[in-house]
Amino acid sequence: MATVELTFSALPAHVRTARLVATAIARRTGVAEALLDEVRLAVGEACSRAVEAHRVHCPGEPIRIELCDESGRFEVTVTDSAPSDDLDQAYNDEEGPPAAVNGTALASLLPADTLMSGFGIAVIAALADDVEVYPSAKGLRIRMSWPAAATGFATA
Amino acid sequence: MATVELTFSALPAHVRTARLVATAIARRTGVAEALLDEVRLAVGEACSRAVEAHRVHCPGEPIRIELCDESGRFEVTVTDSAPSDDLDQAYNDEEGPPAAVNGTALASLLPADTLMSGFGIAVIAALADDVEVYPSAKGLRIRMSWPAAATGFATA
Amino acid sequence: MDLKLDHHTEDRLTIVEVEGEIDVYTAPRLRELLIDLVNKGNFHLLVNMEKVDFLDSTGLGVLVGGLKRVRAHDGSLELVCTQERILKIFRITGLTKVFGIYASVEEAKEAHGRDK
Amino acid sequence: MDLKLDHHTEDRLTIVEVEGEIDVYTAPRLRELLIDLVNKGNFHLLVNMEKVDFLDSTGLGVLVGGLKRVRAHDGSLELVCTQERILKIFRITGLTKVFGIYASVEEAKEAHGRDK
Ligand SMILES: Nc1ncnc2c1ncn2[C@@H]1O[C@H](COP(=O)(O)OP(=O)(O)O)[C@@H](O)[C@H]1O
Ligand SMILES: Nc1ncnc2c1ncn2[C@@H]1O[C@H](COP(=O)(O)OP(=O)(O)O)[C@@H](O)[C@H]1O
Repeated sequence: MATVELTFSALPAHVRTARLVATAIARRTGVAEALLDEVRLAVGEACSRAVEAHRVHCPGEPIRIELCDESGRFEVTVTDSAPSDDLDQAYNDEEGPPAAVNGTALASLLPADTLMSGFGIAVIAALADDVEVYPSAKGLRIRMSWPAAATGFATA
Repeated sequence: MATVELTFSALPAHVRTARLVATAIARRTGVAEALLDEVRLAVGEACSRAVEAHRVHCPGEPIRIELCDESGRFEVTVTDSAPSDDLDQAYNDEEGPPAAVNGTALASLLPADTLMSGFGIAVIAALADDVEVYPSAKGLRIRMSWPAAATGFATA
Repeated sequence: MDLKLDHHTEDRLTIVEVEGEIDVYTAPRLRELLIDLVNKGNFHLLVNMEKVDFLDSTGLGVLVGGLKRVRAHDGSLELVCTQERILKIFRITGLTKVFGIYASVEEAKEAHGRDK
Repeated sequence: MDLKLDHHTEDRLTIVEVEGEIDVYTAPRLRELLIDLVNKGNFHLLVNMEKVDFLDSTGLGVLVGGLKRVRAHDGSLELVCTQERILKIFRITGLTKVFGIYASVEEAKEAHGRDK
Protein backbone atom coordinates (compact mmCIF):
# COMPACT_ATOMS: atom_id res chain seq x y z
CA MET A 1 0.00 0.00 0.00
CA ALA A 2 1.94 2.99 -1.31
CA THR A 3 0.54 6.05 0.43
CA VAL A 4 2.45 8.54 -1.71
CA GLU A 5 3.56 8.00 -5.26
CA LEU A 6 5.60 10.43 -7.34
CA THR A 7 6.00 10.10 -11.08
CA PHE A 8 8.46 12.32 -12.93
CA SER A 9 10.02 12.71 -16.32
CA ALA A 10 13.71 11.88 -16.66
CA LEU A 11 15.20 15.27 -15.76
CA PRO A 12 17.98 15.79 -13.18
CA ALA A 13 15.99 18.58 -11.51
CA HIS A 14 13.28 16.13 -10.53
CA VAL A 15 15.76 14.02 -8.58
CA ARG A 16 15.83 16.96 -6.17
CA THR A 17 12.08 16.89 -5.88
CA ALA A 18 12.24 13.18 -5.13
CA ARG A 19 14.88 13.75 -2.43
CA LEU A 20 12.82 16.53 -0.91
CA VAL A 21 9.67 14.42 -0.78
CA ALA A 22 11.42 11.34 0.56
CA THR A 23 13.15 13.29 3.32
CA ALA A 24 9.98 15.13 4.32
CA ILE A 25 7.90 11.98 4.46
CA ALA A 26 10.62 10.02 6.25
CA ARG A 27 10.68 12.73 8.91
CA ARG A 28 6.94 12.72 9.26
CA THR A 29 6.86 8.91 9.37
CA GLY A 30 9.17 9.00 12.36
CA VAL A 31 12.48 7.93 10.81
CA ALA A 32 15.23 8.99 13.25
CA GLU A 33 16.82 12.39 12.49
CA ALA A 34 20.23 10.71 12.25
CA LEU A 35 19.00 8.52 9.39
CA LEU A 36 17.42 11.29 7.31
CA ASP A 37 20.72 12.10 5.57
CA GLU A 38 20.98 8.47 4.55
CA VAL A 39 17.42 8.42 3.23
CA ARG A 40 18.08 11.61 1.22
CA LEU A 41 21.29 10.22 -0.28
CA ALA A 42 20.05 6.69 -1.00
CA VAL A 43 16.82 7.89 -2.61
CA GLY A 44 18.79 10.47 -4.61
CA GLU A 45 21.16 7.77 -5.85
CA ALA A 46 18.35 5.47 -6.90
CA CYS A 47 16.58 8.28 -8.75
CA SER A 48 19.77 9.64 -10.37
CA ARG A 49 20.54 6.17 -11.63
CA ALA A 50 17.04 5.87 -13.07
CA VAL A 51 17.22 9.31 -14.70
CA GLU A 52 20.58 8.55 -16.32
CA ALA A 53 19.32 5.19 -17.59
CA HIS A 54 16.15 6.75 -19.01
CA ARG A 55 18.07 9.54 -20.69
CA VAL A 56 20.11 6.92 -22.55
CA HIS A 57 17.31 4.49 -23.34
CA CYS A 58 13.85 6.01 -23.00
CA PRO A 59 13.88 9.77 -22.28
CA GLY A 60 10.12 10.02 -22.80
CA GLU A 61 9.18 7.49 -20.12
CA PRO A 62 8.46 8.59 -16.56
CA ILE A 63 10.19 7.25 -13.44
CA ARG A 64 8.12 6.18 -10.45
CA ILE A 65 8.86 6.41 -6.75
CA GLU A 66 6.53 4.99 -4.13
CA LEU A 67 6.79 5.85 -0.46
CA CYS A 68 4.93 4.04 2.25
CA ASP A 69 4.97 3.18 5.90
CA GLU A 70 4.11 -0.36 6.69
CA SER A 71 4.34 -2.00 10.09
CA GLY A 72 6.90 0.38 11.49
CA ARG A 73 9.10 0.72 8.42
CA PHE A 74 9.50 3.54 5.91
CA GLU A 75 9.79 1.94 2.50
CA VAL A 76 10.80 3.55 -0.79
CA THR A 77 10.59 1.85 -4.18
CA VAL A 78 12.11 3.42 -7.29
CA THR A 79 11.08 1.87 -10.59
CA ASP A 80 12.59 2.69 -13.96
CA SER A 81 11.71 1.48 -17.44
CA ALA A 82 15.20 1.17 -18.92
CA PRO A 83 15.89 -2.43 -19.97
CA SER A 84 18.59 -3.95 -17.76
CA ASP A 85 20.37 -5.65 -20.67
CA ASP A 86 20.96 -2.32 -22.35
CA LEU A 87 22.33 -1.01 -19.10
CA ASP A 88 25.03 -3.71 -19.08
CA GLN A 89 25.61 -2.77 -22.68
CA ALA A 90 26.14 0.84 -21.68
CA TYR A 91 28.81 -0.28 -19.23
CA ASN A 92 30.60 -2.22 -21.92
CA ASP A 93 30.66 0.88 -24.08
CA GLU A 94 32.60 2.60 -21.32
CA GLU A 95 35.33 0.95 -19.33
CA GLY A 96 33.42 -1.82 -17.58
CA PRO A 97 31.45 -1.64 -14.35
CA PRO A 98 33.32 -0.13 -11.40
CA ALA A 99 32.57 -3.19 -9.30
CA ALA A 100 35.88 -3.99 -7.62
CA VAL A 101 36.99 -1.15 -5.40
CA ASN A 102 40.65 -1.61 -4.59
CA GLY A 103 42.64 1.43 -3.67
CA THR A 104 44.51 3.61 -6.09
CA ALA A 105 43.97 1.29 -9.05
CA LEU A 106 40.33 2.32 -8.89
CA ALA A 107 40.50 5.60 -10.74
CA SER A 108 41.53 3.96 -14.00
CA LEU A 109 38.72 1.43 -13.71
CA LEU A 110 36.03 4.06 -13.45
CA PRO A 111 33.75 5.03 -16.29
CA ALA A 112 34.72 8.41 -17.63
CA ASP A 113 32.61 10.90 -15.66
CA THR A 114 29.01 9.89 -15.88
CA LEU A 115 27.15 6.67 -15.28
CA MET A 116 28.47 6.04 -11.81
CA SER A 117 25.61 3.59 -11.47
CA GLY A 118 27.80 0.93 -9.89
CA PHE A 119 28.78 3.45 -7.24
CA GLY A 120 25.19 4.50 -6.85
CA ILE A 121 24.13 0.96 -5.98
CA ALA A 122 27.10 0.62 -3.62
CA VAL A 123 26.05 3.82 -1.86
CA ILE A 124 22.45 2.66 -1.58
CA ALA A 125 23.51 -0.73 -0.25
CA ALA A 126 25.66 0.94 2.39
CA LEU A 127 23.02 3.45 3.44
CA ALA A 128 19.66 1.75 3.36
CA ASP A 129 18.79 -0.40 6.30
CA ASP A 130 17.47 -3.01 3.89
CA VAL A 131 17.73 -3.07 0.08
CA GLU A 132 16.39 -5.31 -2.63
CA VAL A 133 17.12 -4.87 -6.32
CA TYR A 134 14.81 -6.49 -8.86
CA PRO A 135 16.19 -6.36 -12.39
CA SER A 136 13.79 -7.25 -15.18
CA ALA A 137 13.56 -6.95 -18.93
CA LYS A 138 11.26 -3.98 -18.43
CA GLY A 139 13.46 -2.05 -16.02
CA LEU A 140 15.01 -2.02 -12.59
CA ARG A 141 13.17 -1.76 -9.31
CA ILE A 142 15.04 -0.78 -6.14
CA ARG A 143 13.28 -1.21 -2.84
CA MET A 144 14.87 0.30 0.27
CA SER A 145 13.61 0.65 3.79
CA TRP A 146 14.44 2.13 7.15
CA PRO A 147 12.97 1.74 10.63
CA ALA A 148 10.23 4.27 11.42
CA ALA A 149 7.84 5.01 14.22
CA ALA A 150 5.25 2.26 14.56
CA THR A 151 2.33 4.67 14.20
CA GLY A 152 3.50 6.31 10.97
CA PHE A 153 1.39 8.55 8.76
CA ALA A 154 -1.88 8.05 10.54
CA THR A 155 -0.81 10.08 13.59
CA ALA A 156 -2.39 13.50 13.56
CA MET B 1 2.44 17.01 -20.41
CA ALA B 2 2.66 16.69 -16.64
CA THR B 3 6.31 16.44 -15.73
CA VAL B 4 5.72 15.58 -12.09
CA GLU B 5 2.72 13.76 -10.73
CA LEU B 6 2.03 13.04 -7.07
CA THR B 7 -0.60 10.57 -5.93
CA PHE B 8 -1.49 10.31 -2.26
CA SER B 9 -4.04 8.70 0.01
CA ALA B 10 -6.57 10.98 1.68
CA LEU B 11 -4.62 11.91 4.81
CA PRO B 12 -4.13 15.49 6.04
CA ALA B 13 -0.38 14.91 6.44
CA HIS B 14 -0.01 14.40 2.70
CA VAL B 15 -1.42 17.85 2.00
CA ARG B 16 1.83 19.12 3.51
CA THR B 17 3.82 16.95 1.14
CA ALA B 18 1.83 18.36 -1.77
CA ARG B 19 2.49 21.94 -0.60
CA LEU B 20 6.17 21.20 -0.21
CA VAL B 21 6.45 19.70 -3.69
CA ALA B 22 4.43 22.43 -5.36
CA THR B 23 6.47 25.20 -3.74
CA ALA B 24 9.79 23.54 -4.55
CA ILE B 25 8.90 22.96 -8.18
CA ALA B 26 7.36 26.42 -8.57
CA ARG B 27 10.64 27.91 -7.32
CA ARG B 28 12.68 25.77 -9.66
CA THR B 29 10.37 26.58 -12.57
CA GLY B 30 11.06 30.24 -12.07
CA VAL B 31 7.83 31.43 -10.42
CA ALA B 32 8.60 34.78 -8.75
CA GLU B 33 9.52 34.55 -5.04
CA ALA B 34 6.64 36.88 -4.20
CA LEU B 35 4.16 34.41 -5.69
CA LEU B 36 5.45 31.29 -3.92
CA ASP B 37 3.31 31.94 -0.82
CA GLU B 38 0.27 32.08 -3.05
CA VAL B 39 1.21 28.84 -4.79
CA ARG B 40 1.71 27.12 -1.43
CA LEU B 41 -1.62 28.32 -0.09
CA ALA B 42 -3.71 27.72 -3.23
CA VAL B 43 -2.30 24.22 -3.76
CA GLY B 44 -2.82 23.47 -0.06
CA GLU B 45 -6.43 24.60 -0.28
CA ALA B 46 -7.14 22.48 -3.34
CA CYS B 47 -5.58 19.41 -1.72
CA SER B 48 -7.25 19.97 1.67
CA ARG B 49 -10.58 20.23 -0.07
CA ALA B 50 -9.90 16.97 -1.93
CA VAL B 51 -8.77 15.18 1.24
CA GLU B 52 -11.87 16.27 3.17
CA ALA B 53 -14.13 15.21 0.30
CA HIS B 54 -12.43 11.82 0.03
CA ARG B 55 -12.61 11.21 3.76
CA VAL B 56 -16.37 11.69 3.59
CA HIS B 57 -17.01 9.79 0.37
CA CYS B 58 -14.14 7.52 -0.66
CA PRO B 59 -11.34 7.33 1.93
CA GLY B 60 -9.63 4.48 0.05
CA GLU B 61 -9.19 6.40 -3.23
CA PRO B 62 -6.02 8.38 -3.92
CA ILE B 63 -5.87 12.07 -4.85
CA ARG B 64 -3.75 13.17 -7.79
CA ILE B 65 -1.79 16.36 -8.31
CA GLU B 66 0.02 17.10 -11.55
CA LEU B 67 2.61 19.83 -11.89
CA CYS B 68 3.98 21.02 -15.16
CA ASP B 69 5.58 23.92 -16.89
CA GLU B 70 4.23 24.69 -20.28
CA SER B 71 5.11 27.69 -22.41
CA GLY B 72 6.18 29.90 -19.54
CA ARG B 73 3.50 28.95 -17.04
CA PHE B 74 3.59 26.77 -13.94
CA GLU B 75 0.41 24.74 -13.92
CA VAL B 76 -1.02 22.61 -11.13
CA THR B 77 -4.01 20.28 -11.48
CA VAL B 78 -5.61 18.63 -8.45
CA THR B 79 -8.05 15.82 -9.19
CA ASP B 80 -10.26 14.12 -6.66
CA SER B 81 -12.69 11.21 -7.00
CA ALA B 82 -15.48 12.41 -4.73
CA PRO B 83 -18.74 12.81 -6.65
CA SER B 84 -19.71 16.49 -6.87
CA ASP B 85 -23.39 15.83 -6.16
CA ASP B 86 -22.57 14.34 -2.80
CA LEU B 87 -20.48 17.37 -2.04
CA ASP B 88 -23.49 19.65 -2.47
CA GLN B 89 -25.34 17.18 -0.29
CA ALA B 90 -22.71 17.57 2.41
CA TYR B 91 -23.27 21.31 2.37
CA ASN B 92 -26.98 20.89 2.81
CA ASP B 93 -26.39 18.70 5.83
CA GLU B 94 -24.57 21.60 7.41
CA GLU B 95 -25.78 25.16 7.21
CA GLY B 96 -25.58 25.82 3.48
CA PRO B 97 -22.61 26.91 1.42
CA PRO B 98 -20.76 29.96 2.73
CA ALA B 99 -21.12 31.70 -0.61
CA ALA B 100 -22.23 35.21 0.27
CA VAL B 101 -19.66 36.98 2.38
CA ASN B 102 -21.29 39.97 4.00
CA GLY B 103 -19.84 41.28 7.20
CA THR B 104 -20.78 40.18 10.67
CA ALA B 105 -23.73 38.12 9.51
CA LEU B 106 -21.20 35.72 8.04
CA ALA B 107 -20.32 33.76 11.13
CA SER B 108 -23.80 32.36 11.49
CA LEU B 109 -23.86 31.33 7.85
CA LEU B 110 -20.71 29.26 8.09
CA PRO B 111 -20.66 25.50 8.32
CA ALA B 112 -19.75 24.42 11.81
CA ASP B 113 -15.97 24.03 11.82
CA THR B 114 -14.95 21.77 9.04
CA LEU B 115 -15.71 21.68 5.34
CA MET B 116 -14.66 25.23 4.59
CA SER B 117 -14.63 24.12 0.96
CA GLY B 118 -16.46 27.21 -0.19
CA PHE B 119 -13.75 29.29 1.45
CA GLY B 120 -11.10 27.08 -0.02
CA ILE B 121 -12.30 27.76 -3.54
CA ALA B 122 -12.57 31.48 -2.76
CA VAL B 123 -8.99 31.48 -1.55
CA ILE B 124 -7.80 29.62 -4.62
CA ALA B 125 -9.68 31.95 -6.92
CA ALA B 126 -8.09 34.95 -5.22
CA LEU B 127 -4.58 33.55 -5.25
CA ALA B 128 -4.05 31.69 -8.48
CA ASP B 129 -3.27 33.77 -11.50
CA ASP B 130 -5.69 31.66 -13.48
CA VAL B 131 -8.12 29.00 -12.21
CA GLU B 132 -10.49 26.58 -13.84
CA VAL B 133 -12.78 24.23 -11.95
CA TYR B 134 -14.17 21.17 -13.73
CA PRO B 135 -16.87 19.43 -11.73
CA SER B 136 -17.92 15.99 -12.96
CA ALA B 137 -19.84 13.01 -11.70
CA LYS B 138 -16.52 11.30 -11.02
CA GLY B 139 -14.95 14.11 -9.03
CA LEU B 140 -13.65 17.64 -9.14
CA ARG B 141 -10.63 18.86 -11.03
CA ILE B 142 -9.04 22.20 -10.17
CA ARG B 143 -6.49 23.62 -12.54
CA MET B 144 -4.46 26.65 -11.44
CA SER B 145 -1.52 28.38 -13.00
CA TRP B 146 1.02 31.13 -12.46
CA PRO B 147 3.54 32.85 -14.69
CA ALA B 148 6.96 31.18 -14.66
CA ALA B 149 10.30 31.60 -16.38
CA ALA B 150 10.04 30.77 -20.06
CA THR B 151 12.77 28.15 -19.89
CA GLY B 152 11.33 26.16 -16.98
CA PHE B 153 12.47 22.69 -15.91
CA ALA B 154 14.79 22.07 -18.78
CA THR B 155 17.39 24.57 -17.55
CA ALA B 156 20.30 22.79 -15.93
CA MET C 1 6.61 23.71 11.24
CA ASP C 2 4.35 21.75 13.52
CA LEU C 3 1.81 23.51 15.69
CA LYS C 4 2.68 24.66 19.19
CA LEU C 5 -0.15 25.80 21.45
CA ASP C 6 -0.01 27.57 24.77
CA HIS C 7 -2.46 29.63 26.80
CA HIS C 8 -2.87 31.59 29.99
CA THR C 9 -5.57 33.76 31.48
CA GLU C 10 -5.04 37.38 32.56
CA ASP C 11 -7.94 39.21 34.14
CA ARG C 12 -10.83 37.33 32.43
CA LEU C 13 -9.02 37.36 29.02
CA THR C 14 -7.53 34.02 27.87
CA ILE C 15 -4.56 34.50 25.60
CA VAL C 16 -3.89 31.61 23.22
CA GLU C 17 -0.38 31.57 21.77
CA VAL C 18 -0.15 29.75 18.44
CA GLU C 19 3.13 28.93 16.74
CA GLY C 20 3.69 27.10 13.45
CA GLU C 21 1.30 26.01 10.73
CA ILE C 22 -2.47 25.89 11.12
CA ASP C 23 -3.65 23.65 8.33
CA VAL C 24 -5.80 20.60 7.66
CA TYR C 25 -3.24 18.52 9.55
CA THR C 26 -2.91 20.55 12.75
CA ALA C 27 -6.20 22.47 12.89
CA PRO C 28 -7.98 19.68 14.83
CA ARG C 29 -5.65 20.33 17.78
CA LEU C 30 -6.47 24.04 17.81
CA ARG C 31 -10.17 23.22 17.57
CA GLU C 32 -9.91 20.89 20.57
CA LEU C 33 -8.16 23.55 22.61
CA LEU C 34 -10.76 26.23 21.81
CA ILE C 35 -13.63 23.86 22.63
CA ASP C 36 -11.93 22.86 25.85
CA LEU C 37 -11.39 26.48 26.91
CA VAL C 38 -15.02 27.36 26.25
CA ASN C 39 -16.23 24.26 28.08
CA LYS C 40 -14.19 25.36 31.06
CA GLY C 41 -15.88 28.76 31.06
CA ASN C 42 -13.32 30.91 29.24
CA PHE C 43 -15.49 33.05 26.98
CA HIS C 44 -13.07 35.86 26.16
CA LEU C 45 -10.31 34.54 23.92
CA LEU C 46 -7.44 36.37 22.27
CA VAL C 47 -5.53 34.29 19.73
CA ASN C 48 -2.01 35.52 19.10
CA MET C 49 -1.14 34.71 15.47
CA GLU C 50 2.23 36.47 15.37
CA LYS C 51 4.17 33.22 15.24
CA VAL C 52 1.90 31.51 12.73
CA ASP C 53 3.80 30.67 9.53
CA PHE C 54 0.92 29.30 7.56
CA LEU C 55 -2.85 29.46 7.78
CA ASP C 56 -5.32 27.87 5.41
CA SER C 57 -9.11 27.78 5.23
CA THR C 58 -9.27 24.81 7.60
CA GLY C 59 -7.58 27.05 10.17
CA LEU C 60 -10.02 29.85 9.38
CA GLY C 61 -12.83 27.36 9.91
CA VAL C 62 -11.57 26.54 13.38
CA LEU C 63 -11.32 30.23 14.30
CA VAL C 64 -14.83 30.89 13.01
CA GLY C 65 -16.07 27.83 14.90
CA GLY C 66 -14.48 29.20 18.07
CA LEU C 67 -16.07 32.59 17.49
CA LYS C 68 -19.50 31.02 17.19
CA ARG C 69 -18.99 29.10 20.42
CA VAL C 70 -17.91 32.09 22.53
CA ARG C 71 -20.68 34.28 21.06
CA ALA C 72 -23.20 31.73 22.30
CA HIS C 73 -21.96 32.78 25.77
CA ASP C 74 -21.79 36.50 24.98
CA GLY C 75 -18.05 36.13 24.76
CA SER C 76 -15.44 37.26 22.24
CA LEU C 77 -12.68 35.77 20.09
CA GLU C 78 -10.18 38.30 18.80
CA LEU C 79 -6.85 38.04 17.05
CA VAL C 80 -3.40 39.56 17.18
CA CYS C 81 -1.86 39.62 13.72
CA THR C 82 0.40 41.99 11.81
CA GLN C 83 1.83 39.55 9.27
CA GLU C 84 0.74 40.58 5.81
CA ARG C 85 0.70 37.02 4.42
CA ILE C 86 -1.71 35.92 7.15
CA LEU C 87 -3.85 39.09 7.10
CA LYS C 88 -4.26 38.60 3.37
CA ILE C 89 -6.14 35.34 3.95
CA PHE C 90 -8.60 37.04 6.30
CA ARG C 91 -9.04 39.81 3.75
CA ILE C 92 -9.62 37.47 0.79
CA THR C 93 -12.35 35.65 2.68
CA GLY C 94 -13.99 38.75 4.10
CA LEU C 95 -13.18 37.67 7.66
CA THR C 96 -11.46 40.93 8.57
CA LYS C 97 -15.02 42.14 9.13
CA VAL C 98 -15.81 39.24 11.43
CA PHE C 99 -12.81 39.26 13.75
CA GLY C 100 -11.36 42.05 15.81
CA ILE C 101 -7.72 42.09 14.69
CA TYR C 102 -5.09 43.91 16.78
CA ALA C 103 -1.46 44.78 16.22
CA SER C 104 -0.29 43.50 19.61
CA VAL C 105 -1.47 41.68 22.71
CA GLU C 106 -1.20 44.98 24.63
CA GLU C 107 -3.40 46.82 22.17
CA ALA C 108 -5.98 44.02 22.33
CA LYS C 109 -5.92 44.00 26.13
CA GLU C 110 -6.49 47.75 26.26
CA ALA C 111 -9.42 47.55 23.85
CA HIS C 112 -10.80 44.66 25.85
CA GLY C 113 -10.45 46.62 29.10
CA ARG C 114 -12.42 49.53 27.63
CA ASP C 115 -15.23 47.20 26.49
CA LYS C 116 -15.81 45.87 29.98
CA MET D 1 21.03 24.80 -2.26
CA ASP D 2 22.23 25.49 -5.75
CA LEU D 3 25.88 25.15 -6.64
CA LYS D 4 28.27 28.08 -6.34
CA LEU D 5 31.72 27.74 -7.88
CA ASP D 6 34.75 29.94 -7.48
CA HIS D 7 38.48 29.47 -8.03
CA HIS D 8 41.81 31.21 -7.78
CA THR D 9 45.42 30.16 -8.24
CA GLU D 10 48.12 30.57 -5.57
CA ASP D 11 51.62 29.52 -6.43
CA ARG D 12 50.81 26.77 -8.99
CA LEU D 13 47.93 25.38 -6.87
CA THR D 14 44.41 26.16 -8.10
CA ILE D 15 41.90 26.26 -5.29
CA VAL D 16 38.31 25.50 -6.32
CA GLU D 17 35.70 26.67 -3.82
CA VAL D 18 32.46 24.70 -4.02
CA GLU D 19 29.32 25.68 -2.15
CA GLY D 20 25.92 23.96 -2.16
CA GLU D 21 24.78 20.64 -3.55
CA ILE D 22 26.79 18.55 -6.01
CA ASP D 23 24.31 16.16 -7.52
CA VAL D 24 23.01 14.90 -10.85
CA TYR D 25 21.55 18.37 -11.46
CA THR D 26 24.58 20.56 -10.74
CA ALA D 27 27.52 18.17 -11.32
CA PRO D 28 27.76 19.07 -15.03
CA ARG D 29 28.78 22.61 -14.06
CA LEU D 30 31.56 21.37 -11.81
CA ARG D 31 32.72 19.00 -14.55
CA GLU D 32 32.89 21.86 -17.04
CA LEU D 33 34.92 23.97 -14.66
CA LEU D 34 37.43 21.18 -13.97
CA ILE D 35 37.82 20.44 -17.68
CA ASP D 36 38.25 24.13 -18.39
CA LEU D 37 40.92 24.53 -15.70
CA VAL D 38 42.89 21.55 -17.01
CA ASN D 39 42.58 22.77 -20.60
CA LYS D 40 44.06 26.08 -19.48
CA GLY D 41 47.04 24.31 -17.94
CA ASN D 42 46.07 24.14 -14.26
CA PHE D 43 47.16 20.63 -13.29
CA HIS D 44 47.27 20.97 -9.51
CA LEU D 45 43.77 21.34 -8.17
CA LEU D 46 42.53 21.57 -4.60
CA VAL D 47 38.76 21.31 -4.23
CA ASN D 48 37.44 22.85 -1.03
CA MET D 49 34.35 20.87 -0.01
CA GLU D 50 33.77 22.56 3.34
CA LYS D 51 30.65 24.36 2.11
CA VAL D 52 29.18 21.39 0.26
CA ASP D 53 25.81 20.40 1.75
CA PHE D 54 25.19 17.36 -0.36
CA LEU D 55 27.28 15.09 -2.56
CA ASP D 56 26.10 12.06 -4.48
CA SER D 57 27.78 9.55 -6.76
CA THR D 58 27.38 11.82 -9.77
CA GLY D 59 29.49 14.36 -7.91
CA LEU D 60 32.01 11.64 -7.03
CA GLY D 61 32.13 10.76 -10.72
CA VAL D 62 33.04 14.31 -11.63
CA LEU D 63 35.82 14.43 -9.03
CA VAL D 64 37.20 11.09 -10.23
CA GLY D 65 36.98 12.33 -13.82
CA GLY D 66 38.93 15.43 -12.83
CA LEU D 67 41.53 13.31 -11.08
CA LYS D 68 42.05 11.19 -14.19
CA ARG D 69 42.48 14.33 -16.29
CA VAL D 70 45.10 15.98 -14.08
CA ARG D 71 46.98 12.67 -13.66
CA ALA D 72 47.34 12.51 -17.44
CA HIS D 73 49.46 15.68 -16.97
CA ASP D 74 51.27 14.43 -13.86
CA GLY D 75 49.04 16.73 -11.84
CA SER D 76 47.01 16.28 -8.68
CA LEU D 77 43.44 16.74 -7.49
CA GLU D 78 43.06 16.85 -3.74
CA LEU D 79 40.23 17.72 -1.41
CA VAL D 80 39.57 19.71 1.73
CA CYS D 81 36.81 18.10 3.75
CA THR D 82 36.07 17.63 7.44
CA GLN D 83 32.31 17.13 7.27
CA GLU D 84 31.47 13.65 8.43
CA ARG D 85 28.38 13.32 6.20
CA ILE D 86 30.49 14.05 3.10
CA LEU D 87 33.52 12.00 4.19
CA LYS D 88 31.21 9.06 4.72
CA ILE D 89 30.39 8.95 1.01
CA PHE D 90 34.08 8.79 0.10
CA ARG D 91 34.54 6.04 2.66
CA ILE D 92 31.59 3.95 1.48
CA THR D 93 32.89 3.99 -2.07
CA GLY D 94 36.52 3.38 -1.18
CA LEU D 95 37.53 6.77 -2.59
CA THR D 96 39.30 7.89 0.60
CA LYS D 97 42.17 5.78 -0.79
CA VAL D 98 42.07 7.59 -4.13
CA PHE D 99 41.97 11.22 -3.03
CA GLY D 100 44.27 13.11 -0.74
CA ILE D 101 41.84 14.60 1.81
CA TYR D 102 42.92 17.46 4.07
CA ALA D 103 41.37 19.17 7.06
CA SER D 104 41.99 22.71 5.77
CA VAL D 105 43.26 24.63 2.78
CA GLU D 106 46.37 25.56 4.79
CA GLU D 107 47.17 21.94 5.60
CA ALA D 108 46.74 21.00 1.95
CA LYS D 109 48.95 23.89 0.79
CA GLU D 110 51.71 22.86 3.19
CA ALA D 111 51.57 19.24 2.04
CA HIS D 112 51.61 20.43 -1.54
CA GLY D 113 54.61 22.70 -0.87
CA ARG D 114 56.56 19.75 0.57
CA ASP D 115 55.80 17.60 -2.49
CA LYS D 116 57.32 20.07 -4.90
N1 LIG E 1 7.71 15.98 7.17
C1 LIG E 1 7.00 16.69 6.32
N2 LIG E 1 6.15 16.06 5.51
C2 LIG E 1 5.45 16.73 4.65
N3 LIG E 1 5.50 18.06 4.52
C3 LIG E 1 6.31 18.73 5.31
C4 LIG E 1 7.10 18.09 6.24
N4 LIG E 1 7.84 19.01 6.87
C5 LIG E 1 7.49 20.18 6.35
N5 LIG E 1 6.56 20.02 5.43
C6 LIG E 1 5.88 21.06 4.69
O1 LIG E 1 6.79 21.70 3.85
C7 LIG E 1 6.60 23.10 3.87
C8 LIG E 1 7.88 23.76 4.24
O2 LIG E 1 8.12 23.47 5.58
P1 LIG E 1 9.43 23.88 6.32
O3 LIG E 1 9.09 24.15 7.73
O4 LIG E 1 10.11 24.92 5.51
O5 LIG E 1 10.22 22.49 6.23
P2 LIG E 1 11.69 22.23 6.75
O6 LIG E 1 11.53 21.61 8.09
O7 LIG E 1 12.26 21.26 5.73
O8 LIG E 1 12.38 23.56 6.76
C9 LIG E 1 5.50 23.38 4.84
O9 LIG E 1 4.32 23.71 4.18
C10 LIG E 1 5.37 22.11 5.65
O10 LIG E 1 4.04 21.84 5.99
N1 LIG F 1 13.17 24.07 -6.09
C1 LIG F 1 13.46 22.83 -5.74
N2 LIG F 1 12.99 21.83 -6.47
C2 LIG F 1 13.26 20.58 -6.13
N3 LIG F 1 14.00 20.24 -5.09
C3 LIG F 1 14.50 21.21 -4.34
C4 LIG F 1 14.25 22.54 -4.61
N4 LIG F 1 14.84 23.30 -3.68
C5 LIG F 1 15.45 22.46 -2.86
N5 LIG F 1 15.27 21.20 -3.26
C6 LIG F 1 15.83 19.99 -2.65
O1 LIG F 1 15.29 19.81 -1.40
C7 LIG F 1 16.28 19.42 -0.48
C8 LIG F 1 16.30 20.38 0.66
O2 LIG F 1 16.80 21.60 0.18
P1 LIG F 1 16.85 22.88 1.06
O3 LIG F 1 18.04 23.66 0.65
O4 LIG F 1 16.70 22.49 2.48
O5 LIG F 1 15.53 23.61 0.52
P2 LIG F 1 14.95 24.98 1.05
O6 LIG F 1 15.45 26.01 0.10
O7 LIG F 1 13.44 24.78 0.96
O8 LIG F 1 15.43 25.14 2.45
C9 LIG F 1 17.59 19.40 -1.22
O9 LIG F 1 17.98 18.08 -1.50
C10 LIG F 1 17.30 20.16 -2.48
O10 LIG F 1 17.99 19.64 -3.58
